[in-house]
Amino acid sequence: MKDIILKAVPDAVIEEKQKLTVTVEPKQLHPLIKALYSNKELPFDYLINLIGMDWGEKLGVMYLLSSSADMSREVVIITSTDDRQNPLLYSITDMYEAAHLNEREVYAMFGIRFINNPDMRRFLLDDDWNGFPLRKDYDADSRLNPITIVNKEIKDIAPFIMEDADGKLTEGTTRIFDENDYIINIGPQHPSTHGVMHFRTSLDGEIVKKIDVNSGYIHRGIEKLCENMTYPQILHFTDRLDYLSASINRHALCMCIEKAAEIEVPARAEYIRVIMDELNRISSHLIAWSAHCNDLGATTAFIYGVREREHVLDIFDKTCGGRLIVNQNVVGGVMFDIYPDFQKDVKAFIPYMREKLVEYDDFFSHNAIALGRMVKIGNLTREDAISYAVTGPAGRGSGWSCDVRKHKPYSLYDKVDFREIIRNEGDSYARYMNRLDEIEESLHIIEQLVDNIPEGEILAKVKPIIRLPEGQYFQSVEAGKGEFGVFIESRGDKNPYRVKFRSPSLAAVSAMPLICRDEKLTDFIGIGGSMDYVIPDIDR
Amino acid sequence: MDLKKVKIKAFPAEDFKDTDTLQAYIDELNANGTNVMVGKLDQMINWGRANSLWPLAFATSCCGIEFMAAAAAHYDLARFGMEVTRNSPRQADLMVVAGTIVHKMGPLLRRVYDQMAEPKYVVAMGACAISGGPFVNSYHVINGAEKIIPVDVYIPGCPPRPESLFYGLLQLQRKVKAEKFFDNKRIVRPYNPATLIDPKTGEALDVKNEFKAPNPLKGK
Amino acid sequence: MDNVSLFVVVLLAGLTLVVVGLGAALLLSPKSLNFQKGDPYECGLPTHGTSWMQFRVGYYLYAILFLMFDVETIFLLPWSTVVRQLGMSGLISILIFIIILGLGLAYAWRKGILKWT
Amino acid sequence: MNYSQPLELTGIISTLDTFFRNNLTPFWATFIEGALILIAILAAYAIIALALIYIERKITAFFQSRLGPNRLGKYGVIQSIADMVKILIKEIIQINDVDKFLFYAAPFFVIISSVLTFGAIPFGMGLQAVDFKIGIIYVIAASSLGVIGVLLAGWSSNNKYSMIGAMRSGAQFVSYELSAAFSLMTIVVLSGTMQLSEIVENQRYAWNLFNGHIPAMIAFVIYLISGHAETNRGPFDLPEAEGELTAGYHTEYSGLQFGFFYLAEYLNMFIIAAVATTVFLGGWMPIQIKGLDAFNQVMWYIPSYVWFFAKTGVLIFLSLWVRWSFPRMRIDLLLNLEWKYLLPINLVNILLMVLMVLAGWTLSDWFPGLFAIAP
Amino acid sequence: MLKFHFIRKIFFILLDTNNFKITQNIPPSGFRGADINNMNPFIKYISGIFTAVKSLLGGMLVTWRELWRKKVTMQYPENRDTLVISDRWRSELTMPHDENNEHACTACGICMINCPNGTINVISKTIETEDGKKKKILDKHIWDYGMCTFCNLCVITCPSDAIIFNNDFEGAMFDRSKLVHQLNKPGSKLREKKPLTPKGEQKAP
Repeated sequence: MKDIILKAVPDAVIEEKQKLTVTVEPKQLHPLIKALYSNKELPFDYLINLIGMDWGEKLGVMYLLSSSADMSREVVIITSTDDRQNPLLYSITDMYEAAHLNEREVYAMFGIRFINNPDMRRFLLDDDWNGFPLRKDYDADSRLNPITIVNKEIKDIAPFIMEDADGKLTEGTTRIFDENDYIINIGPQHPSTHGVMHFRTSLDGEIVKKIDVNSGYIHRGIEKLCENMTYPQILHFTDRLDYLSASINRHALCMCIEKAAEIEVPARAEYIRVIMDELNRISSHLIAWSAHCNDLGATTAFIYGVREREHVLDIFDKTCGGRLIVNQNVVGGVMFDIYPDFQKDVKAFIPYMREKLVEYDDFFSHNAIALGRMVKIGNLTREDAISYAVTGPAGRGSGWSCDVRKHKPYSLYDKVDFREIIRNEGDSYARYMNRLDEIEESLHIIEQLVDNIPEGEILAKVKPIIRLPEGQYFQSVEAGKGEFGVFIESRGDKNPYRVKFRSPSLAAVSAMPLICRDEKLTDFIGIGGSMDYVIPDIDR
Repeated sequence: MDLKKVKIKAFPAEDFKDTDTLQAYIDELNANGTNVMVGKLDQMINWGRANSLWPLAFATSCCGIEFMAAAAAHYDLARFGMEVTRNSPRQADLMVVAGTIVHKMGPLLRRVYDQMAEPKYVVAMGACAISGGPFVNSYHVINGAEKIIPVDVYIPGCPPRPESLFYGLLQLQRKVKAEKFFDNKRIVRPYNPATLIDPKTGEALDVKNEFKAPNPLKGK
Repeated sequence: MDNVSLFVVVLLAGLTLVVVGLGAALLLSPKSLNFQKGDPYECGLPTHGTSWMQFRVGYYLYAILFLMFDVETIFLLPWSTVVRQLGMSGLISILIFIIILGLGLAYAWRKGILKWT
Repeated sequence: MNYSQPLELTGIISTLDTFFRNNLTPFWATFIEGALILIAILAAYAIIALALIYIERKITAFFQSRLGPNRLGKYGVIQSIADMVKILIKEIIQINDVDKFLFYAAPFFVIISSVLTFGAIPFGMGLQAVDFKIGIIYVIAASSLGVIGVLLAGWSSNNKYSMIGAMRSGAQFVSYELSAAFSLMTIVVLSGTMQLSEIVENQRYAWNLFNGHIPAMIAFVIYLISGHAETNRGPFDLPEAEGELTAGYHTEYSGLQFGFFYLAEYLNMFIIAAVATTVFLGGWMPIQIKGLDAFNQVMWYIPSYVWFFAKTGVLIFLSLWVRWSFPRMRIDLLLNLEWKYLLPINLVNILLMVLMVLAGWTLSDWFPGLFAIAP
Repeated sequence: MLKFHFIRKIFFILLDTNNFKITQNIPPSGFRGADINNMNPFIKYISGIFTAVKSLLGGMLVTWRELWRKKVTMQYPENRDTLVISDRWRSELTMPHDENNEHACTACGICMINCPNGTINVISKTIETEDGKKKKILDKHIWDYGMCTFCNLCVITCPSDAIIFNNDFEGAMFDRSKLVHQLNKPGSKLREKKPLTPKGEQKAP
């Protein structure tokens, strides 16, 4: 791999950190990534994360790339610019569709504009937002950005910067929608956008012509908040990202900190964590199933799904005193030990859930109307899934083996037996079935673990104030919606210098305009249900 | 009106918390004196209103899921006659603000609230909607829905469990039952004007006269 | 009372319901005004352009087909009451009628008009 | 044969009629009778609607393993009264930029359509307001007025969701109206009359559903499906598809105006079930077996309107059951179902029925001793 | 050739029963490229109707069974007397006081420092004890119910176990200011010896 890198860019700085890290000049970034992307043996075609950075004097971007064929191979590419007034970097949207929204987010947060990105509007923030919040010199004076109660106009005109063949930069604008388009707002206050997503949809009769994703209606600035907090304090934010996979997200952050601080987690804690994760995954998939059915108009199915989920929540409630936001994982172990009847309750739940899965099949999976609404609707090919970085049950529905638990095993996942559910159709129905199958696999994992929880401590000895050694740390887990990643850059303080979360839902949403094109308005909602995104996860 | 007379089924009146705030509210309403006939009519109308609060779930994040859980089989909002969730604000009586309200969402919240038909009530569900909760220090979070719209009942929790939500809704029923129908007090609503700034001029909006005056921002 | 006057009574019942109901509601209901209340609701955002815009609907051809068959219904209904008296000749004459219409439907089907685009 | 019918209302009605005729001038007698009928219809309309709203909410809850409203009165029976009180004094919002006249006219169409149809339903012996000779055509015509209301509501609202909802409902309604008409026509062929009271009378010993066996059953199923679709209820609730159009054609309606749409939706459900009962299931006629006088007498002790509501109730339950079991259709699937399945089947079915009637293959032809068309 | 997309889909999915085995790992690709063109369209049309009706009836059977099952709804507030909320459920932060109106809070402020969003405000005052030493004691321990995220950091870091969460979930108020609680009771003072709740009682199962 180093050969490829050095062949493409001879003066790249290669370091072996937690991951292979390459630092290049902005001009060389595109050729380097192109070389990695197009190499035959192991194409680095999966953009896991695109992280904007402010190193004080320099502004830059970090790319975490991986290969769809072998997800354990990862490379970090760093590039940066000195110009803080008008920072310009090169876009990689021509190779990775996933980069579109990510680059727009970096623009909103850091003010870095990307050359050759066709749509350089701000993502998450309003167009007239003063300042770039994630820069270290951001002025948080509330008078600059007052609260308003008057709707702002949403601009249809997207600026861009293009570089032509001789390296000349030209700025221009494009229209997102035509003058005469019939544009309808789906969201933010809408029953079926799974939160507060805003899809501006142009319709041709009933048929969706174009979708413009507009997000940020729940952007809470978690990453900025993290920079002023100690590591234990950050933990509670992860629960509130993808609140349906609260425990799993928190597990990721805990593991990232533990890895950096070299804390050994007791075996009992690991077992509890994995059982809780899988229970959480079941509850997440149940909500996904329910919401999907509800989107297709089956309210009763929604009620059934939530009913089964209550059993999981009861276990959570008794274990850690929270139903949705569980607060279970802490750095070095878990906060609460299991309660005496934990095993009994979990073991009662497993056959119950299996029985209900059969009922779900009778009720919905075979239903002629439901099939008409799902089969061959919202097709996402494997190539597109990789390019848009759609992971999780949705990505696996397109035939891409992308289960982090298999490819980059963490915690106990290399010790338990489970199968990765893959379907090749790439339609709504494949995604739908994948979720139901994954519930079954999760039950299987829990079955193996629940009787073997070892005795012992639940919490390792951790210093009262945790300081991570200087460096960059990554950790990915398989959350309910796909690969959830945590990145921490530490300067050795008790606060992180920069925290970034990879959101699986962002990828799912960015693929929506592609898979909904030429589908009917009704199916647009159904496809959204099958992609199963959680908006606070995207907006952070 | 004595608060002891406000009856909620299966919940003793003395068990309710925060009775003094409600008492103060009633005293304010009663300042003009009340007519017995109107009182009876009021009771009938309030009975209808209190038991038929159709919610509009302004669900932005985690609390929205708990709201859904409350509507589902285990908790069942329908028992209170509130399962008819209306997605159009025109038909809803109660707005459940469940989740964080951020700067970008503020105008929308206000618009949806404005478009609701009278009488309308607002419940702030969860820490975020009450005060900004975990994100209170963030640059993009409005510290509580009360900065945008008047809130009737605050339900703390992060997220509150469905029973908590029910308790809050019972509190709201109490408040609804204490109101006077032939009284226009509710129409002019209290605001926190300091935070509402006209984006064009940068001045504070005069919200007190907002209902009487034509839209100052439409430029008509 | 004859049927027509009863019909008028029923019609009046409907009118009374709406008029009295709406009148009472308009009289009794509380009102408030604000500058956003009258705007159309579209997920809490201002509408983009007008709603009365030309846009393609796929139902047009269905409406034409409907007209065709609705005319048929009008012919068939009186026929159906007397079909017992008409006997076989009634069946055959209407069979031709139905076959022609059925062919029309089959043609439309085959031409792909019934396929939503 | 005359059976004793202690609980029927015919006696009271005719006593009242003679009382008014004897004591008042013909004009005033007619006037008072008309007023009484008007009040009776409105009362029945309101009570049935409120009861249906309660029943639907309760049955839905049971399907979903919930309890449903249970805090107002015993088992929550007065829940819908609270709803009515509330909605009556809810603000009616004046929307800017709507087509004012049409916007306010829409609820009129919807309500009047359902009241007109409601008036034609024979609820029991002598309990029918309008009994035209062309009853079936009247029912079809009056019920199709409702779609005008829906279309107007959606179009005049100046709201994109409403607009799409209205367009959908237009396509849906015109399509399914054909099926409804054809399947009713199949029964007209069988019973040879369009007058609803006569159709009921003809089914004294043999319900049309059984008398016409196979074609009648097909017609029955098709009528239920298309009737269900005409009322815009799930799985055919596309015009108000909550998932995508927030509230569909009535997004902009508030207060009682919305209440009327809500009311009419339930009443239409009732009307479809009632027409199906009348046409296929013998209407208010008790179960009668030719020759078994004792049995028939026992059946007649149960008043006719109880029979009617029992049969209608079963159909309403069926409709709720279907509604809460299935996901929503998509518009093209919906139109496919109509134009590629129901309509061709219906055309064939009607010919089949004619053939059967002419060839004498109905049950009453085969077993005249048991099922002869009465009287 | 007439087009029967919809029916074709349904029919072939329903024929291939393997698709619906939950544990099946192999993707159901059979119905896509299968040999369907040889089939008589009319048979396809008819059998499509039957399979569709069968599947719909199967769905209706599930709801029918549900109609007669015992309902799972718990009835708050009717069941207030019997309602069990799990002991670990975190609702209100409280400071246990014993019968002498004494608590264990030493006003060290660790909870305040550890709170991620400033929910806790510990106001201390300095008094002079009898032997002339200056001592910091608790004046007000203020906790904002409406802001708390229930992350439990204050409780687990408290060195003297002075505060715990209780599970009284009925907290809705009409007034925002009513949600700000003062945890120490008026006139209470610091307990001299052992804490009221030994460590572990709250956390251990």
